[in-house]
Amino acid sequence: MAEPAPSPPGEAPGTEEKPLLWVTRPLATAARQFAKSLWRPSTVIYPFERLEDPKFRGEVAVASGRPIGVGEIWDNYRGVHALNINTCISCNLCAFSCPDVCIEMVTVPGGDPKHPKKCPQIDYGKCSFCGFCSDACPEGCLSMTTRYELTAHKREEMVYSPAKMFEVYKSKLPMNPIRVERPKNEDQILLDPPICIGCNACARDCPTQCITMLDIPKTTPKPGEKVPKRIWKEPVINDSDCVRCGTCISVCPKDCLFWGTRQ
Amino acid sequence: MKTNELAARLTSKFGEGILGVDEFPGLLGRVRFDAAIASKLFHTFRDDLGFAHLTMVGAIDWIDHREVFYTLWSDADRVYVMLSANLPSDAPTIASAVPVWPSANAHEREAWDLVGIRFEGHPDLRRIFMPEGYAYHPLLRSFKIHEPEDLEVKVRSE
Amino acid sequence: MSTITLFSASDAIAAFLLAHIAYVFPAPVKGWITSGDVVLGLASLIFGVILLGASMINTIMLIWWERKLLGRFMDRRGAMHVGFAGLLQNFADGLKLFRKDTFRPSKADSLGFWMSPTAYMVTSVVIFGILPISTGWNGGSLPLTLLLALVIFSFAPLFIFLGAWASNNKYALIGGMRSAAQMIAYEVPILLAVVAVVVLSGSFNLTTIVLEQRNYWFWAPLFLALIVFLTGMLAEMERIPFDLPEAEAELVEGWNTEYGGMLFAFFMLADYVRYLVGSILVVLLFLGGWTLPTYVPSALTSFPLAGIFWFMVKAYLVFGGFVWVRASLPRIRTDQLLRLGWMRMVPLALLSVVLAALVVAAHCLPVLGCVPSMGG
Amino acid sequence: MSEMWVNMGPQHPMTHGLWNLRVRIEGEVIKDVEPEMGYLHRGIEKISEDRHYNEIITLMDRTCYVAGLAWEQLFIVAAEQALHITPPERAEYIRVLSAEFQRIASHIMWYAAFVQDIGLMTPFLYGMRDRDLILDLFQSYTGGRLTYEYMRVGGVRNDLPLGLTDRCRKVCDWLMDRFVEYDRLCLSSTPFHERCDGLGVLEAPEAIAYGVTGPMLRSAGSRRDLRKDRPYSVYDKLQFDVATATTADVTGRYLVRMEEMRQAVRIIRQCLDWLDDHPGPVMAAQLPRWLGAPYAPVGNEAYLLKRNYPTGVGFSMVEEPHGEAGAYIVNDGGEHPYRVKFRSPVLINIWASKRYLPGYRVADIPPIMGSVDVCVGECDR
Repeated sequence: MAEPAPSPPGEAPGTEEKPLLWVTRPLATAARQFAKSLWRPSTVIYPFERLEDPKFRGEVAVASGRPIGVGEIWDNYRGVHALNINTCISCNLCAFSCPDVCIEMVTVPGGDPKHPKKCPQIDYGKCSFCGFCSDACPEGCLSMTTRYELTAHKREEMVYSPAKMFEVYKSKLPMNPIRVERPKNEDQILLDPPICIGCNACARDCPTQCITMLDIPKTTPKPGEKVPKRIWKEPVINDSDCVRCGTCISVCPKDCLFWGTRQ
Repeated sequence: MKTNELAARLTSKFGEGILGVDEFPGLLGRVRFDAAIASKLFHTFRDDLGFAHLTMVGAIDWIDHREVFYTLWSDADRVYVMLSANLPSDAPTIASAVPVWPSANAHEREAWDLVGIRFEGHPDLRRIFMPEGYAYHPLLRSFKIHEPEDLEVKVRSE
Repeated sequence: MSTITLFSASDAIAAFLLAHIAYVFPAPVKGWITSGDVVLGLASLIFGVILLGASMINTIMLIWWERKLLGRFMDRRGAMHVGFAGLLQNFADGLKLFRKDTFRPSKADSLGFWMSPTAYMVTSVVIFGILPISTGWNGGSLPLTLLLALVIFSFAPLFIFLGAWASNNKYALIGGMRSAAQMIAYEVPILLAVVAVVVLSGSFNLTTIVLEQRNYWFWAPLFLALIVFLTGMLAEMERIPFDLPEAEAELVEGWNTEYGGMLFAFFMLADYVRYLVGSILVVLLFLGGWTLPTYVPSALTSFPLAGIFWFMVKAYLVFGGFVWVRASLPRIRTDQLLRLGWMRMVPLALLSVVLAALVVAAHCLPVLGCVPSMGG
Repeated sequence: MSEMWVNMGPQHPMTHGLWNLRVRIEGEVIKDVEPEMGYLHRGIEKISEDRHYNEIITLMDRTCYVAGLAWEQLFIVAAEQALHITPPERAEYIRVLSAEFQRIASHIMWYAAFVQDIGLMTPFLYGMRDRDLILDLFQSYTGGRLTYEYMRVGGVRNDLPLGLTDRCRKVCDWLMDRFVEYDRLCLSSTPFHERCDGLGVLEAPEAIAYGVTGPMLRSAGSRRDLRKDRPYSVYDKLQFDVATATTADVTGRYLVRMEEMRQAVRIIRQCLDWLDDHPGPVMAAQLPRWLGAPYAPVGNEAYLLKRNYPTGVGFSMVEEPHGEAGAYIVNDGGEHPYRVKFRSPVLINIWASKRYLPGYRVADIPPIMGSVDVCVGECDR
């Protein structure tokens, strides 16, 4: 049972100051605000006055007596994404990290015909602007801007293709400058050598080209196993370049790559 | 009070009704009990042990059985304790805690609605979130999220 | 009076029109048409149309005035995009409401449902016909104008309750009943406060009451009565803090919950007509009507239509006071409202009647320089 | 007038959300009430079973849309317990800073809506204006104004930007002045007292029996505050008082919330001082792979069996602005929690209206239910 404690002094503010008259204080408070906002109320005439306009921030701050400007650090806003197609490495991490499954990797011109280049396409009808995709982007090419106006007449217009997001990028909007602290990740992609058939799929599809197929002397085939008449190759992953996107795992036909910690 | 003291007191009172008292991070312990002694156990906790505040009633579907858990708070000891009982999946029934803690009313309606636990003696065991006449208990593991057409039909047919 | 009045102007227009129309008719009809009765009738009609237009425009301006004032009290701007400083915003809103479908709930009573907005509107607007706006700017100078105005003003609860009951809605019904109780309760203090004014001025005629304030405005001796009258008017006009009948927090929209489109616009406009009438009554009874104190330089009072100008300025300022109250006070409860009315306002009003009588008596005391012109 | 049932909701100005209060009235006197919930049920507990721990944080913001960071903290405390992760201390202080600012924002939102319920619209705009400053602060370090997605299992997303602490101090000073203004508009107003004194009385023993928590319980004289009674995060290192009142009515709840805002400012100032003096990491050094920033795909089903993730349970109770929120997470060793159960204080506080509403008048419903601080998002989940 809670101890029923009397209200200590100072913990119930306002009770000690009794109103002088019925309604004088509220009337006076409203009148004070009236006098204050007579010239410049602190509301914003939105389509005409914009918070992202630096001149305007100061004006509102001064006029309304606020301690800090309206939208003073506007650049951190998580708005529409800007995509730099040129530096995108098609690693898929943004699509994987999206909790709402609103990112789809679509083909953009620029890749070679065998391995088309894929960039994210975002459906803003589903997007929750959590920023996980831009946090996950290893190259910093997918970033969130201060653009927040997303109205459209059709649902299809809410789907932003890579080209459209590239235009956002080219419009030089302020990018979100916050860089996320990435925790040290000891997990790596490891290889189960006996299963590998050296098919080169992982090295071919690696977005950062950090996998090289090296000749491995395959000296001791298992007894009874048919030895292929070609040179054994095995992927070797350059760990400093690896962005841990897992593409190699998903393309491996024999499931011989896996996540693990190198002892 | 310590976890082992609690275990000793409860075991001396209920004997085999108490299946065990586990250590639980951040809590006084987790008391696993037989559903048959639920009502008596609740009274003991409120009247003898001073756990006046029932904070949470929930249920977990472990596929082969279902677990009901209650968390209680004692103002004197400033500590939480969790009670948990395993119920068979085909007849998940336990005595209601409403006569002991009135606040169990909404919690138990929620547990019935979402996990399908029947609380005997509850004054008003209706669904609380899902529509009346809804066919599923959505927090069961057998309920899959991506079946919109199926849901629509079931609701309409009621 | 040599100045052109609104009624003489209407009379002239009517006579002019009839004189020109009469040519087309044969002689007996012609003679009847140009007779005084027909001219008077048409003149009344023209007078009514002008008055209606003026009152409607003023009402809509009043809405604008409230929106702007309330905005500043709340640290925002109010209407500002349509027209200069949002002056035309309410006309745009009215147009929008006009285009909307008006419908009736299927189980509502047809006659009551359709009748009540119209009747509410009419009984509100018709008061303008007898309010003296300035010298010569009223329809008829009846001896009992004040009583007539108050009587018409108090028709409203009837129609509110009718509409609320007819619309077959629980919220509306509760709101209607609250409205009836509240308005009836506040008739008494209002009439008592008015009695104080009548005692001091010695007349029920509004023009006389204004003219009697040539020495001093009545708010000074009758401050208590002014407070009572303002409070009562707030209750009669159903404004915060006394807007229980349409307390939107519990009753959605109170008695006009089921009304939409133009019917709602009727209710809303009629409400603002009543606000305007209330403010005008305060100006007439306590604030000297269209007159200004004698120490005001004559340049301020001698320009054309100066009386109407100052009258409207006062009325709008009084309404600004109502807006100020709305911006600072919460709504009170029905029982508290009735308690305030019967327990506080009625005794205060009685006290103010006594004060008025004392003032009259003091005027008649020879030592104070008897002013026997007081009283009728 | 005979008795009748009035539906207040699901779309009604009193409800502040989407729920239905069925009221049986006789004349204007309430005889019985029957709250009906579920209009906003989104199945957050079910969705959570299919999401990574960090992805559930996006749901937490939407659970209570006026106290997102408080619910993020609730989930994070439980999840870190279930996953055996210890966050760095700086992250804890930032979380407390955020949660307390969120408490002020939520209480201001409550104040705005509550006073509008009793017919006064001016404080609504004052409140929204002042809350906007806090949202500006949130935006400047989380990037969001309503849904923050800021806390992560193992820390927070990013450190505070330069100069933020000074800006926070300015806002704190300014807010303290505004609280005085709020009191002048309400507490010094006789009509306010007429409307609020002695309404919705729920004494402490009954409140505890009915499971009512938070400011509603403390307004009855109980000193129960989880931040004191069962300190989580770094609340045991901070100085503050528990706000209480004795009247157990609407005015008491107003006083408690107002005082809580002042105490929150006090906590925030201590946090700011600490944060200024102790730079450091805001993310735990060691995290399981699927919790790290790149949420890479897990891999092949065959190798899922190779994983060796920790199992555990997490139980947290947090003093959220509306009351005591709870979370119980069962981690069976997968990327997704096996079961997440949340306790919503609002659900219980609303449900207890069967106890504290009957006997009052219809006109008293808005102030009483307003003083509960209803947030249907967390009630229905």
